[in-house]
Amino acid sequence: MTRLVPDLEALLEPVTDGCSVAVPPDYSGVALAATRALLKRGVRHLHLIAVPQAGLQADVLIGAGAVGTLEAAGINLGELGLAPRFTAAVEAGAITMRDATCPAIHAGLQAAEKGIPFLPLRGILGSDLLKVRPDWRVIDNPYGSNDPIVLIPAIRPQVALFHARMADREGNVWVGVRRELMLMAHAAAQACVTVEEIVEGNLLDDPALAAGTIPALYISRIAHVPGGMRPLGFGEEASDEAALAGYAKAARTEDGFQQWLKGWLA
Amino acid sequence: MTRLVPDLEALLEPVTDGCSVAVPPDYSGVALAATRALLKRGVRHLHLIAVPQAGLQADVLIGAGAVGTLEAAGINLGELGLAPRFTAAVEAGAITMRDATCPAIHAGLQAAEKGIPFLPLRGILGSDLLKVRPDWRVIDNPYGSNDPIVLIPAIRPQVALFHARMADREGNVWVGVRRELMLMAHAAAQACVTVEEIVEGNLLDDPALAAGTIPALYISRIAHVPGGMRPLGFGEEASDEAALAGYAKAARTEDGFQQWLKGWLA
Amino acid sequence: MSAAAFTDEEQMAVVMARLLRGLRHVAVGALSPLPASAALLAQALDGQLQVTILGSKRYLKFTDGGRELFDCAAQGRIDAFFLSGVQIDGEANINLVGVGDYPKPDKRFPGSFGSAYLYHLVPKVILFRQEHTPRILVPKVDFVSAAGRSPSNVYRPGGPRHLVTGRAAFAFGERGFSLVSTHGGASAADIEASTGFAFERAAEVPSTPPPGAEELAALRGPVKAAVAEIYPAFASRAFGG
Amino acid sequence: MSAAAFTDEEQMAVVMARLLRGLRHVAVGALSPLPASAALLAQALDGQLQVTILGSKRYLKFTDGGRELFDCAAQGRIDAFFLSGVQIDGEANINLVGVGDYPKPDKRFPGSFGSAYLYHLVPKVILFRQEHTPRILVPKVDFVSAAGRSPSNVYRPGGPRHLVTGRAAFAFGERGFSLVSTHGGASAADIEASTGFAFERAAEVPSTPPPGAEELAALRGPVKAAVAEIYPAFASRAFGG
Repeated sequence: MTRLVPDLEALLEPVTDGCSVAVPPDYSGVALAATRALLKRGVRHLHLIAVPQAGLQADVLIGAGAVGTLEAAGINLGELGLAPRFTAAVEAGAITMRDATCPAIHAGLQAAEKGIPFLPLRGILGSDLLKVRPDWRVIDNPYGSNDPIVLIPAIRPQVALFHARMADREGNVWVGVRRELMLMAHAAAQACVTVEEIVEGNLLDDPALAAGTIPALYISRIAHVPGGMRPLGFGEEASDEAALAGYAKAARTEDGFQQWLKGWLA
Repeated sequence: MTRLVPDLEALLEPVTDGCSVAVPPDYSGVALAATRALLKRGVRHLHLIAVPQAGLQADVLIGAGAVGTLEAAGINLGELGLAPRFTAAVEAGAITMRDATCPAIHAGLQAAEKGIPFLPLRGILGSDLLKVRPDWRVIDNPYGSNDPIVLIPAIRPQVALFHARMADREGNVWVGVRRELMLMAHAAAQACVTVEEIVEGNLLDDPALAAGTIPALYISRIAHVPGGMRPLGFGEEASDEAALAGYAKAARTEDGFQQWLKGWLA
Repeated sequence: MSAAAFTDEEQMAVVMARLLRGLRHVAVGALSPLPASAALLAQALDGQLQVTILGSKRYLKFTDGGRELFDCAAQGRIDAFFLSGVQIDGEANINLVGVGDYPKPDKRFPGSFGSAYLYHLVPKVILFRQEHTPRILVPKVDFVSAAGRSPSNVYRPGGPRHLVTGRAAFAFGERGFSLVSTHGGASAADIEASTGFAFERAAEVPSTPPPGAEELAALRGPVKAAVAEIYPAFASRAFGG
Repeated sequence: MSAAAFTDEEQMAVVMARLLRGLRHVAVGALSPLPASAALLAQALDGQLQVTILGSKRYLKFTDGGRELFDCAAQGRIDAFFLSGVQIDGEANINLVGVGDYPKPDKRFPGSFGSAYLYHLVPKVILFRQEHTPRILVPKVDFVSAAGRSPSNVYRPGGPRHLVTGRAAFAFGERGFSLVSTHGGASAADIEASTGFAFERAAEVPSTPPPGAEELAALRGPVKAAVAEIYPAFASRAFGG
């Protein structure tokens, strides 16, 4: 019952066309090697869920035409500014955008984690997000009086896709303080993970490591892909700023992006 | 702004008469030395919240007449069977019992953690718990149709009281996989913690330890009390089975309990 | 093999273990040595079964605190769970709170724990109670900790499927309990006399198949050793051989 | 000290830092170098202030994943937060989504991030935007990412209290924005001409007190060093000295 698979192709079998895929923010372990493999395979119509925001990965997937729907609280390239393929796609009406706010995406995943249909959330009232998200309902707080409160429906991704520091051969995955990855794995039907390292022994046997470990129960497939988040950084490892700046510059135009993509997929 | 206090008296200042206090189960780090100090001080009318169950600590507090209201999914002495002072007090109508089910207590604390008035929860319907907990409401799921679902109101303890493995001088407290302690600290207005050990450095600077650490932001007071959970066990340390069996036997009668208590407080 | 060749606990563990065949993940609550034995026996005979045992170090792989068992069940990741009761009635309602009137019962018990929730969410809940008397198996429980049945509009992927006592095995379905087999030498009439609620039964009720050699070997070998980690007193008492 | 003795960013950071006096805990969002500088300056001058900065390693002490900032705010443990906007209007509504009609705006921006939530829950929200033009400070935003005001029945412990631009400082209250002071040499009339919404002002509007010696020393010493860990380019550009 090993969850270790030999390559990205096997890892990504669950990510079918039209699949809903939850992905973490740029600082939390983005599975970019896996993203490249998805594009090589020609994945289409993804329902991408940014938890709660995304950057390079979302921009590339959108630019390559692999995204049908995007749910996110924000998409940018960090200090490099706007995500150009994202903004171009929205301005052209090329993708269906489900604008959110960060805590609503966390709350939706927590509802899925708890197997409940929704979670209430304070704030948000008065925001136009409520107009463009008819799935966010407003009810009168049953524990108050004339106290409107927003409900966020559960977000149940078919796949959670991310990169993590290490896994053991039992299928346990260590994420440390990056608990949004654990939430994603709990909420999703399947979790597909690339890791820097496969360690011997069982991560859950070490009381310190156990505290930051997603048990194998929630993990479907693991592939050993050192550097699977590059050119983004990760933990102590810095981003490749030159590569990211190169992307940001190239992606300013459709032509520039296509040329960059050709190089990336080569 | 140190949170380290010199003794249990200082630690327990926030635990005033009538205070709502959340406590963990017997395996998760029970602050028994602090409990003894509370009884020596003569604390009264506590609203004790077991997260989600309790044992020795609750039985002793109840037997000593320090509990006004008890909210719990279950109270027993583990393999030693019924908690005799708890059962006697309920049978005599001496305390107000708020019967719960384990996930409802977790959900109530999670609602407090998220600053929301309630959390929905599946199950429970048809249980007499709904009859005896009028604060648990049933609504029709706004995302379903003719789909009743239970709402659990937020549980906001004034104090979370527990024993943990270690703290640093910044006030960070390591609990490892015992995340219910972190939930309690997030949900409570104040967290008062006894610890086995004060370590040098900052727990949050170590990526492995950080994953199991409650940041100082949520901690009000820490006292260094090695063995503060005894005779209960903790982590790798086993319980003192003889002492526990001695308690279970003594507490079978009111007289036996009072004698035991006299010895314990001596 | 004579009847004395195995203990009542071994018979119950074997019956319960057989109900776990083909499942992926069974969870066992705290203070449940018999279900723990059954789960570990099923695992010993079928390496694919994941076993979670509250109170164990070795068989508890959770890292999200006390809520994880319940969240995990709601996610559909737990196939079977065991529940007991100080009373169990013919509608499969269970009572873990007390005998007599609430809130001042004649006899108070620990409380409902997770039953009110898990009974609804785990697909296969196996009720168990070694004592088989009209005191336990009552016409109607004094307090419903968790309800055996729900109206059809209630979201309920789980519920009671079996009841295993020290003397018999029942199935539970649309029409209530039905007697599947008896053990420990009990006749169907014995079971009727010692059960406080009505149940269906065939004219001829078979005897529960006794533990097989492979089952007994596993029980008295690796299962006993593993159970002893959590329940040393039970392990030395309940297993023969 | 002449006007050229400090940068516009230093002036803004000083104004914002002064608004944090006496608070316990201020949080700063991602990609917010000016608020980070202000928070660290306030901390340098008042050691009691806890500073949380998203995107920092040193100033991020959370261990419960991405949701913790938001849960923490809802628990009342964050006293102040900074928000900006691609548009800000006279009702203190902010727009982080796009200019033009939703869902196909003329110009799309990243999105609302946590604004729709934090604006309601953090007691003192400080709006900031270095560019002070009618393009930014509009009569009405095209998309309300987060609403400046709420009806009285809405649970709202937090909201906008200040707006700091590269040219002026405003307060926000029941009657909308009011001009507190101007800096960078701007007159009140300049501010009116470059602001797309109406605001209250006294007949005589004071000049913003320039950075004091202690403030500048802290900014260019420990604050610059700490900011450089997160925003090296900003740190080398924005701080004089």
